[in-house]
Amino acid sequence: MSDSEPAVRLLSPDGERLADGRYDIDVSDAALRDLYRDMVLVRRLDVEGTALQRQGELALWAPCLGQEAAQIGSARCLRPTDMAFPTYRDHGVAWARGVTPLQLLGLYRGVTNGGWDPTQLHCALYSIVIGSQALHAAGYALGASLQGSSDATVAYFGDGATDEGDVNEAFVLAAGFRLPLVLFCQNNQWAISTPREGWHGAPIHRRAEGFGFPGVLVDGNDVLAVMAVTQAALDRARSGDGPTLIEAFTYRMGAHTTSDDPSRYRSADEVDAWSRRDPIRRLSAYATRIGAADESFFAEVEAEADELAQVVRAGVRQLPVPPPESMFDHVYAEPHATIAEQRAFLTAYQDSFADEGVA
Amino acid sequence: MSDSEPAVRLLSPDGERLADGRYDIDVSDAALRDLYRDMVLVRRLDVEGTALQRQGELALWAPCLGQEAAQIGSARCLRPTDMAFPTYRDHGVAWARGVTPLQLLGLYRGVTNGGWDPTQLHCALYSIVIGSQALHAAGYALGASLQGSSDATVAYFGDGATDEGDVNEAFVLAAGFRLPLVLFCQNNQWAISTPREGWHGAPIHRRAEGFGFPGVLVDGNDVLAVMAVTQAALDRARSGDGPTLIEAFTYRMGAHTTSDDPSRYRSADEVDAWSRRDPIRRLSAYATRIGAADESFFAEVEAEADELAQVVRAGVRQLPVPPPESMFDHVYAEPHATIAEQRAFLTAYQDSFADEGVA
Amino acid sequence: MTTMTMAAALNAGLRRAMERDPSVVLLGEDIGRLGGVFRVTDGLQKDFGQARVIDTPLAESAIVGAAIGLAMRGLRPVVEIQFDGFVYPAFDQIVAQLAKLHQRSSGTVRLPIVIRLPFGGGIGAVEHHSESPEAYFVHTAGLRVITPADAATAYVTMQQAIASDDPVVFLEPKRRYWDKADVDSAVDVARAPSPWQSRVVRAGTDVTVACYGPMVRTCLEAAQSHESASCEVVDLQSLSPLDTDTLIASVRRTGRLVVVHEASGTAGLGAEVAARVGEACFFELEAPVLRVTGYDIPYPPAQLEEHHLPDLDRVLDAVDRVLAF
Amino acid sequence: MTTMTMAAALNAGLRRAMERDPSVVLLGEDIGRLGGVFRVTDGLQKDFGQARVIDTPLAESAIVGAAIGLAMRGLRPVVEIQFDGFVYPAFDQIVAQLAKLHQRSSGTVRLPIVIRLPFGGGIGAVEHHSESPEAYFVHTAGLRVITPADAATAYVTMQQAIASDDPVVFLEPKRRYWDKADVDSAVDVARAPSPWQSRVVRAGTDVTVACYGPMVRTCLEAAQSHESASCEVVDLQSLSPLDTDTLIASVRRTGRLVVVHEASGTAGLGAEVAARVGEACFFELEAPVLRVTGYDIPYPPAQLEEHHLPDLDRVLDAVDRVLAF
Ligand SMILES: Cc1ncc(C[n+]2csc(CCOP(=O)(O)OP(=O)(O)O)c2C)c(N)n1
Ligand SMILES: Cc1ncc(C[n+]2csc(CCOP(=O)(O)OP(=O)(O)O)c2C)c(N)n1
Ligand SMILES: [Mg+2]
Ligand SMILES: [Mg+2]
Repeated sequence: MSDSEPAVRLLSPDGERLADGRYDIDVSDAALRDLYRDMVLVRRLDVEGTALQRQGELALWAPCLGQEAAQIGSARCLRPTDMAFPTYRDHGVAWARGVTPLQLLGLYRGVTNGGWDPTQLHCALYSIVIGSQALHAAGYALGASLQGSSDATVAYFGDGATDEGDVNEAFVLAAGFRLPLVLFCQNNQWAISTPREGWHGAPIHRRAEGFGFPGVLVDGNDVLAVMAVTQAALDRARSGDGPTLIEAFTYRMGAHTTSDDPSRYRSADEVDAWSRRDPIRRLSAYATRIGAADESFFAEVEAEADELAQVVRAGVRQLPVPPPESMFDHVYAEPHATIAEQRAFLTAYQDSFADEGVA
Repeated sequence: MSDSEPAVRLLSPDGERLADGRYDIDVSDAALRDLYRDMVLVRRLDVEGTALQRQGELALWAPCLGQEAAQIGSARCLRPTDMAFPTYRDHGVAWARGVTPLQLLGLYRGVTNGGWDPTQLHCALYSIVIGSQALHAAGYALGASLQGSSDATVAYFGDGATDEGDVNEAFVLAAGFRLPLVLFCQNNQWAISTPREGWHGAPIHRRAEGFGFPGVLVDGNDVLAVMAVTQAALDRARSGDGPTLIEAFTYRMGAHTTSDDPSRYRSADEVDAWSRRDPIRRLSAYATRIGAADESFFAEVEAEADELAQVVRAGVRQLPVPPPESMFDHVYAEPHATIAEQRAFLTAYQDSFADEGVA
Repeated sequence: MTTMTMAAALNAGLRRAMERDPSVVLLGEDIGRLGGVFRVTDGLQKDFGQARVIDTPLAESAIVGAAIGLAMRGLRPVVEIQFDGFVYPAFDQIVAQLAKLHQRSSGTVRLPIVIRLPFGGGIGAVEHHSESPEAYFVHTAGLRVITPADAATAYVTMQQAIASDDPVVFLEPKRRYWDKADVDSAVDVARAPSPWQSRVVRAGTDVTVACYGPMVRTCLEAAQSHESASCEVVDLQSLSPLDTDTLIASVRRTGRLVVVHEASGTAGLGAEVAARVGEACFFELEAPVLRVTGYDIPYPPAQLEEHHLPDLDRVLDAVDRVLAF
Repeated sequence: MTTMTMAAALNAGLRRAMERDPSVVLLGEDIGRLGGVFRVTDGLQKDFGQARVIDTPLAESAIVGAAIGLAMRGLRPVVEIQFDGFVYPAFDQIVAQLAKLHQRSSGTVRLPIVIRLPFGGGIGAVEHHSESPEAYFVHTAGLRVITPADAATAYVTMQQAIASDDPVVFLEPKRRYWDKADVDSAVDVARAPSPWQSRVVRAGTDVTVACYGPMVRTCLEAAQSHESASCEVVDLQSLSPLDTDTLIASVRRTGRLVVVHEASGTAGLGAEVAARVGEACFFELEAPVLRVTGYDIPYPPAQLEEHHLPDLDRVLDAVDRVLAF
């Protein structure tokens, strides 16, 4: 974090409330509890995701462990008609937008390539091709601004994604059209095995200035700070002042995905050090300190998490495998001769087995 | 040019020598005369290019009119084994690298897609796909640095090109590998009909800082200033300190290409205003002022330019049209069955006309 | 009926579509004040404003990516890519996003996006300005691909493409931009025949010639000039879905087929046509399907392009060979 | 002879090539310390250093573009693209630059670049990890395209691809990474047969089955399991140049052909094979060429992929249909 303003921080790792000369936010006790509940439930969902993959119930899982404050803090600032464009790791964002845990698991179980209706939930589908969603978000924001709407748009992406042409072109669009767009980068220090530190010449948030709009660095494990800077960026977007790049400094506590073996490229010490900055513990310490929550509340949330875990475990096994013919359902919105022919072929082909009694 | 340091300038538009606190350069009288000769000859070549296109001798021409100082000033700083990666408009760069006028016209006459040997001249072929060459330059610079060589590389591109993903990815490579690379952007104010001003949020040279390396703004119509900043950037590259982005602020005095009609999108006034900042007049005024050149020298160069024009006019008409079979010559470096077959087909097909006496 | 060039017909088609549906927006490089390098969008920004005719930065991936976002917001974007050779930076957005997002979303997201792409050679241009990339898009499931052969078709199919709820790659044969034809601008597009089918543009009995886009005129001229054989010419027009029904019916009658396109032959559209007809007309074919295509080479320098591109003589040569079989 | 997986054979092939020629450098995302997500480059950075095994930023266009620059500087870059579905951001650099620069330079610039691309489905992956983009590259003049079907071939062709002075798209059938075979690591690659040809991997008399990459094992199993017909299986292996000589000789004997690949059928490689064989074996074919391919759909969710991909039963079904004709 050389060469940059210090990160915006409103909570110390021990849960003390800090003052930041630039940003502040007022959060009620009830809202604090909601944030805590969100973060705990998302973490449980995430832990279940990893476990379910190990048990063979999911094809893959991309854990968001450690990034709950960045995701919940930012996404909870959005209004219902604002739009979020998340990546494969942004389970907290999806959660905050109302994507149900089972909708979310469908992709990783391999029963769908998506899982929910982006229009209805105002949450785009997970984007897997790194950086591609940043351009969709820019286009969406452009549409909102052409329509004179006050809807804001948030594009989520990782530190590694800032290397991709698409993300930089999104910066160009954002600056050129002064888009009502928040570019929210979770710098979790790693792009699979590529460390952020040492490689790049400048901290990510400084990239924005070069394109002509502000960038801000925030402690991504501090949910209040994340909310404060996101809220400010959303306000800016709505008032027509253009885009903001937020770099949320956080850490990917888990593997890149369940297919990854991080011991090949990073030390246990590093992970340890970051575990001392855990976002949930920080929030619970603060809530306890100011009396916004107590042990009984924490126990209640824990019970809720257990329940969620059970629902998820039971539900995921019952996620329906779509029938083979459904492959042809939404290739096109309008009738398409080749698709119709191939669907008919598949049906006939399958029937031929039924005839033989092979089922 | 808001929000930025003033451009480096060593010559006023009237040819007065200025001091710049940051950069300076010592140029002998003989070297000044050489620069002047280069710029006048390149301009004549360029004017002939436009005329030849009008006469139907070229398919197209992309004039560099007005950008001679930026091109000659920068390219003349290169050592023979340094490498330049020019665009379709960088005739001054090609000239300085020893590409002959007729080699250069071949592309625009449609007898070749290239025209010279990049390896021999240390000058890559013109790049037409905007921004693509910036990555080649980065790779070349990476190669030089892996080999422990002190060769530097210069990537040329326009203001419009800074919108493309490829150019931004080149910035990423440049910063990440601390490449011995100079990223030389001629901001000629226009990308076809897209004005630079008003659209973008930040001046181009500031883009570099966001990626983690320095950017500098130079008066692109001031050949001495261009040399000073380019020389400094090359020194920096050679000494292992990494890349520099140079924004040479200049103007495209002509049409985008001979197919373009700039009256549709820019005013004659604007062009007029810039013509008062002509790079050649500026240099001749300075050279005259300090006694480095006199009328007889200017007349001599004028005569040389006339001669060049004649050579070009005569030569271009005689540029050989390659035989049809040559289409197959360099598709692959090694034998390729399909190509061999198709070549044989073409030969037989053409012979069939010869048989009929159709020739 | 008005006589106009294909460029003018496309312009008129865009204008009609924009008048009819306020959600239609255009975006691309230099399409506003300049009216596009081929002037296909000439005057539209003046008349519809900068919010509907949007000059974009020089970034093709951004243009297509933004169009996807605009469509998610309920607009119907029509994108201009300046030249065929500059569509490749947008390839990921087209192939991995535009083509797949409707399916990814289980049909909840519609992408009524048209990508206008001036394509093909024959205009004496420098490199990257004469490409025929259609096979890439035809091979990509989720896209529709269409190319009009003349001004009258261009006027109608442009509007139909914009009306389609699927993403459409709309290939404009740039060497035919200046060809004139009678255009019925009063045509009721809603009742016009479906554009997703091929059409017999010249009836004949001895041999079928299949072609599309810029090659339709070439093949018509070849057919006309053949001294003895009666050539039927089929304009495929809809490249995806590739309508081979009309073509197969034709070949069943003539027993012979020549396929013509500018793109390189290997794994080009001609291969698909030959494969389909070879299967469907196995007993009717009296000669193998012959392909007349560009060679498997990078587009050559302009002065050689006449040797690379199929022309009247090469079409006739193939017709004679298929007849002699 | 050593028994090893295809992934290990590729690793060994890379290692041999790097030992033999110091100008060979590898570059790609996560190929160094991690050894690549499939571990194909495992241990190479440790042994050859960071100057020869280069971890790159997350930017595919940059990776291929940089490889071009490295080649211009005299190196022989071997690029890893992490998955098939992530090659599209590099499409412009591959198609407009890598494929064309040798021709553009009248042969003065050589581009001995290998692009390694794990491809194909069948591994239960999420979207973008199971694509078969080969037709795009085969249709692009200036590229060579090759895919090994087993570990032994992989070991040799990897070295041959690196030795080639042309750009090679090297498709690694990722579902076969873990298949084992005997590899002769003492083989003299310089004397090995040319990789630019197809090979008969199983002799037969009744029907020819053409396939490549991941489908070779599938087709061999189908051939083996057919109860009555004698199936000849041809591994095309070299997709560009597409060597159909071996195949045509086979079809002239069997009179019947089934072509199999995972990629979508329309304008896929099977079309080219069918078109060529249809032309060359017009009189010998006793049935139309049948294609068994992926459908013309975006790759479906993993739980449906078995229905999308050709498998033993679909190959047998086509074999029976072509025999019944
Ligand atoms: C275009 C593209 N290239 C490569 C990949 C493979 N890949 C998946 S995630 C990833 C790293 C992404 O890092 P970052 O952007 O920091 O996000 P994080 O995974 O840390 O959340 C890579 C290389 C991809 N999905 N898309
Ligand atoms: C990828 C790509 N897109 C579009 C074009 C068409 N085109 C040619 S030059 C140009 C403008 C370039 O502007 P700039 O980078 O400022 O360079 P200048 O022409 O001013 O020298 C455009 C859009 C192209 N050549 N390549
Ligand atoms: Mg990361
Ligand atoms: Mg410019």
